[in-house]
Formats: sequence, C-alpha cells, structure tokens
Amino acid sequence: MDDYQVQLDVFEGPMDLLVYLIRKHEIDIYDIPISMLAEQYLEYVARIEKLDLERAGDFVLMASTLLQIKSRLLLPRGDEGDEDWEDPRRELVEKIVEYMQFKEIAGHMRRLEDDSTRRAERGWSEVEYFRRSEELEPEIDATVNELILAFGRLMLRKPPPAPVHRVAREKVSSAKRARAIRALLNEKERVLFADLLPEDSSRMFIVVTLVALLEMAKRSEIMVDQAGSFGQLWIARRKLKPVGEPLDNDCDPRDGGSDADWGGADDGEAVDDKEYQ
Amino acid sequence: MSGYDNMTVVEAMLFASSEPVAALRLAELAGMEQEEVHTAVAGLNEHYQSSARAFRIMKISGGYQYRTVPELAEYVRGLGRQSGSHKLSPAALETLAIVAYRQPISRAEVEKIRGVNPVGVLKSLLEKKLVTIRGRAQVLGRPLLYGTTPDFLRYFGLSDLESLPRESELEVLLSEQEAHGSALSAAESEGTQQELV
Amino acid sequence: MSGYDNMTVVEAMLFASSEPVAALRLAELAGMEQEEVHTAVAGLNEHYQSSARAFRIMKISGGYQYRTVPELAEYVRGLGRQSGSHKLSPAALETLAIVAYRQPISRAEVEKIRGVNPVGVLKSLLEKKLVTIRGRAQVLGRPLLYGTTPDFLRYFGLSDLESLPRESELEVLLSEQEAHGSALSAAESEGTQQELV
Repeated sequence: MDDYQVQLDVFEGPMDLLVYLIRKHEIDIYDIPISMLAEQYLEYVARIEKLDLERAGDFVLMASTLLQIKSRLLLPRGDEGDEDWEDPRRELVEKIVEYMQFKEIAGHMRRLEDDSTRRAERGWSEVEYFRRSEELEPEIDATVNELILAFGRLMLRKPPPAPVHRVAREKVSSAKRARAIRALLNEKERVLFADLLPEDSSRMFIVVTLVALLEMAKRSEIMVDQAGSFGQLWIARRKLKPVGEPLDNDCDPRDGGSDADWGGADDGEAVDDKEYQ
Repeated sequence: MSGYDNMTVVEAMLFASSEPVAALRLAELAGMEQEEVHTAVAGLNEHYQSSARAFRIMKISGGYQYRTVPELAEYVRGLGRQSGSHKLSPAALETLAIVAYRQPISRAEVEKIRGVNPVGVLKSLLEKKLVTIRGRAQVLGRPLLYGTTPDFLRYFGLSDLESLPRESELEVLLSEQEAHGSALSAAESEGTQQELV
Repeated sequence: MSGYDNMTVVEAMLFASSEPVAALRLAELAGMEQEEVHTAVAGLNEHYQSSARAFRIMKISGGYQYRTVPELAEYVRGLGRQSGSHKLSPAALETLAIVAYRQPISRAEVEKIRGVNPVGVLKSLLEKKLVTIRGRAQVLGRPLLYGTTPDFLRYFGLSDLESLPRESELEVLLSEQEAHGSALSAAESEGTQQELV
C-alpha cells in the first residue's frame, strides 16, 4: 500500500478509520461503494490486529457491520421502484455524517483551545491572598465532581485514627483508664465501646480498658447497653439526664468529644505491665 | 465611598481575581447596578485598547475575567499556573464535543457516536473538571449522564454554551457533502442535524 | 518580534506570573537588558498613575508584582470575604458528601468518617440550606439525624439523589483515577489505548 507509513494508532476508532478511508478515496458518502470500502477497511484492521489484538476489538465490530451491509446489498431487491426498500447503507451513512459533524466541532474546539491558552489569566490572585491572610478557608465552586471525589477519597482512606491525645511515655493503669472514661462520660453521657478503643490500641490498652469498665460497672458507675444481639455496645453514665437536646446543643462545639482528652491512650511500648499488675 | 469611579472599582476587583467574576457579584460588592458594571467594563476595555495595554477584560463562563492579548502568548507561556502546553488529546476533544452538544448524555450514547468505549476519556475529563455528572437517564439501567462544567467554558474561553458554533454553521460541512450528489433526501439528513442544538 | 514595546511585554509577563518576578528573569525571558526592564516598569507605573488605574507594579521580595492600590483594598477584600453563595470550603464539601451518601446520618457518624468534629461545618451547611434535620436516631441518646435538601440537588444540578453515582460506580471512577494518578498531560493520559479500559 502506498501509505504504508500511515500510523495505525492515529485512528481514534472505527469511525475515524472509516472517515479516513472515505476522504482518502474521495468517496461520496451518500453512495458508498461498500465492497471497496469493506475491503480497504479490513486491510487496515488486519494490520491493527497484528499490532494490538486488544485494540482491534473495537474495529472488528465495524468490519462485521460493513460485511453485513455488503451481503444485504447483494440480495435481490424485487421491483426497481419498490418504495418499501430501504438502502441498507442508510444507518451507516447517518452515523458517518454525525461523526463527521463532531470531528468538525472538535476541530473548532481545538482552535478555541489554542486561542484561549494564548490568553493568560491573571497568575496571582490578590483576592485569594487576602482570604488566606485573614485565615479564611479556601472556597471552591463545587460541582458533583468535587462532591463525589471528596466522598471517594474518604472511602478509600483508611479510617482516620481515633481522636487521641497522645502523652508520651504515659503509663496505662486501670485506674487511669477509669478516670479518662469518667471524664468522657461527664461530657457525653454515653459513648460507644468501640470508641474507647482506637484502632491502633495495643492489646494491653484493650485489656486495661476492659478491666476499668468492669470495675466501674461493679461500682454501678456505668451501664452497658447493647443495640440488638450483635449491635454496638454503649457505655453510659448510670444516671442519665433526660434525652432530647435542642438543636443548639447538638451544634455546640464543646459537645464534640473529638477534642476530649482521652488520657491514657498510648503506644504499645510505653505500656508498663508492672504498673497494671 | 472611596471617591473612585465605577471603572476603577471594577478594575480593582477584576484585576485582583484570577477567576471569572459574575457581574452580579461585582455589582453587589461595589453597590452598583449590573448595567453600570457592564458599562464600566466596556469603558475599561476601550481604554486598554487605545493605550495598547497587554490585557483585556473578557466574558468568560458567565463572568468577567482579565486575559492577556493573544499576540503576547510567547512571553507569558510558562509563567502562570496554566502552562498552556498541555493540550487535550483528539479523543478527549471529540468526546468533549459530543458531551457539549448532546448533554446530558450517557457513556453508551457517546460510545455509539465514536465507536470507542469512552470510559477512560470520560474519567480523565471528570478529573480535569471539564465534564461532570448530571444525573441519570430514565432508561433501563439508569446510566449516569454527563454534561460540561463552568471550567469547560473557562478552558475554551467561552462566555456560555451558546457561544459554541450553531447548527447553521455546522451545516457548511454537510452541504459540501451533499454537493457530491445525494441519495438521501435533505429531510433525512436534517434529522441528524437537528439533534445538534 | 510581536511589534509590542518593552512596556507592554513586561506588563504581560508580570500580569501572568503567579509570583513576584525578578528583573533579571524578566530581562532573560523578554530578551531585554535588566535596565530596560526597570525603565519599562517605571514607565508603566507612570502611565497607571496618570490614567488613575487601580493597580501599580510594586517591588516585592526581590521581584516585581502587581498590587491593587491600597485605597481600593476594601473591594478586593470584600471579594475574598464574601462567601459567594456558590462556594464551599473543602471541609464543607467533605461533610456534605458524607451526608449525601449516608443520610440520614448523625453528627457522631459523620465525625467517625471524617475524624474531625463536624459541628461548625454542619451549622454552616444548615445555614446554606444544603442540609437539614431529618429526625432522631432510634438509638441511645437519640441523636439528631441530618440529610440533604432540595437546595442541595439544585446546587449540584441533580434531579434526585439517585442521580449521584452509586458507591459501586464510584469505585470504578476512582480506581481509574488512581491509575491515572499524576497523569496531568492530556495527551498522555487520554491516549487511545486507555479508551479500551
């Protein structure tokens, strides 16, 4: 072939290859010589197949469409003036016309892109600078993209380390743990058992927490409540205040719990068994 | 309040922003009518034109934004945040064209037109914030629908979607084709065009 | 080379720069002498002064940079401070995403996912009418439950909540994005190969 040098990977897909062939052979798209086009097309696809079997998949479907049209054209047509007869090429032609339109638009958009990228935006935003100097959070015009990406990032991310106030080299004792739990319950009234055990808790920390809870339960300081037989364990203060806090309360930053000082949380190596024993 | 005229106030606000700012927002902050903002912008551009300044105020993505004149492109390349060298691939451009004209559109419909699975390209366009998810089609499987974003307009320097070429401008291509001699009636080929709003 | 004089070239470069630019760098990029850069800057400032422009070129940390005149600072600050009704902080966006996908959801559950107390953010989302109270959970303490509003749908241009990609669809979108990772170059990341994914 004269244009053997044509790079096969320049074709965006089967439609692109068709349009290339139509232009190359100056084919009138409203009267396509299907046999010739199919032949040409198959020749290219064979070459693509040799190079990249996976990519060829997209092109094979179109090849079978072309062959199907070709065979339908060969069928006897009945009367010449048959009004019900529909040109089997029609659907393909419509697709080609539509695709050519979009190629045209893409070309126009390329020119827009060229022009737009030649016009530089202001590189430094004084407005943003002021925002930051006034310690305002950056803000964005959020689209669904940002929303779903934000959610996706959160889901991909490992659960954040539980809010733990780390105190280096602090010893863990059940008494200390009990004090921490008491402080927490003073603020929150009830707390999830799981929340008392950050993900990175050492075994010793878990054991000490359990012992502290058992002791507190024995002294009737706390109650343990379970939502359903396999539900979460809640640890609650013995004397519950009436529930039903007003909205403002719910939004009170102090009721957060995340800032609460958890006291005894610690790294494994800092745990002093002896103190516990 | 500062004794500065409308033009200078609008100039300060727009010059200090790197993004397009809506006339409504400018008007609110400056205590003007939107009409006055438009007038101020026109006055500023006239001044920049006559004094051969390096920038103009353009209508971009529903707002106003300063941009340098294209003739100075070689000097500003690589200085700002947009490097200007990363152009979209042909596949990305074709897909964007289809999304822009047929939005909201599903992945399958894009694939039907291009004959290639556009998943990779769509994802990359989502990442670049040039397209976004617009909802779901009311058809079997309720596929996600895609549309263009304000950043799409900003990237191509368009004030709105209507500034893309109209149907009538696209017909040029078709009439060239039809000149070859048409087996299909004009009415039929128009059918495909009319979807290109 | 472009028929523009030194002043206009320097103006364009300083306009487009994301940081202060040293005279030496400007001179190199524009093919001028440093002295010519200084002269151009002085000439520009004179012009801005006499035509009462809203900006001047200042010497900032060893380079030149545009700043709006201090007398107009209130407008520039206003633009930064005014929380455009269309703008969200990253924290608000994250919280909103969790509420949208997991509603109805309690404050504590949001906190568990984000690892940050969401009280302040929830308050501002309530004020922006993007989330609302949906009732109380039937668990100990009966915490308030939050959900999204019709305004939320309008803000993001969605017809209903089901229009958001499902978590399973999201996984597909995101795994691809991970794979593309740093592929910033359009030409690279959108090659035809990747369309086959």
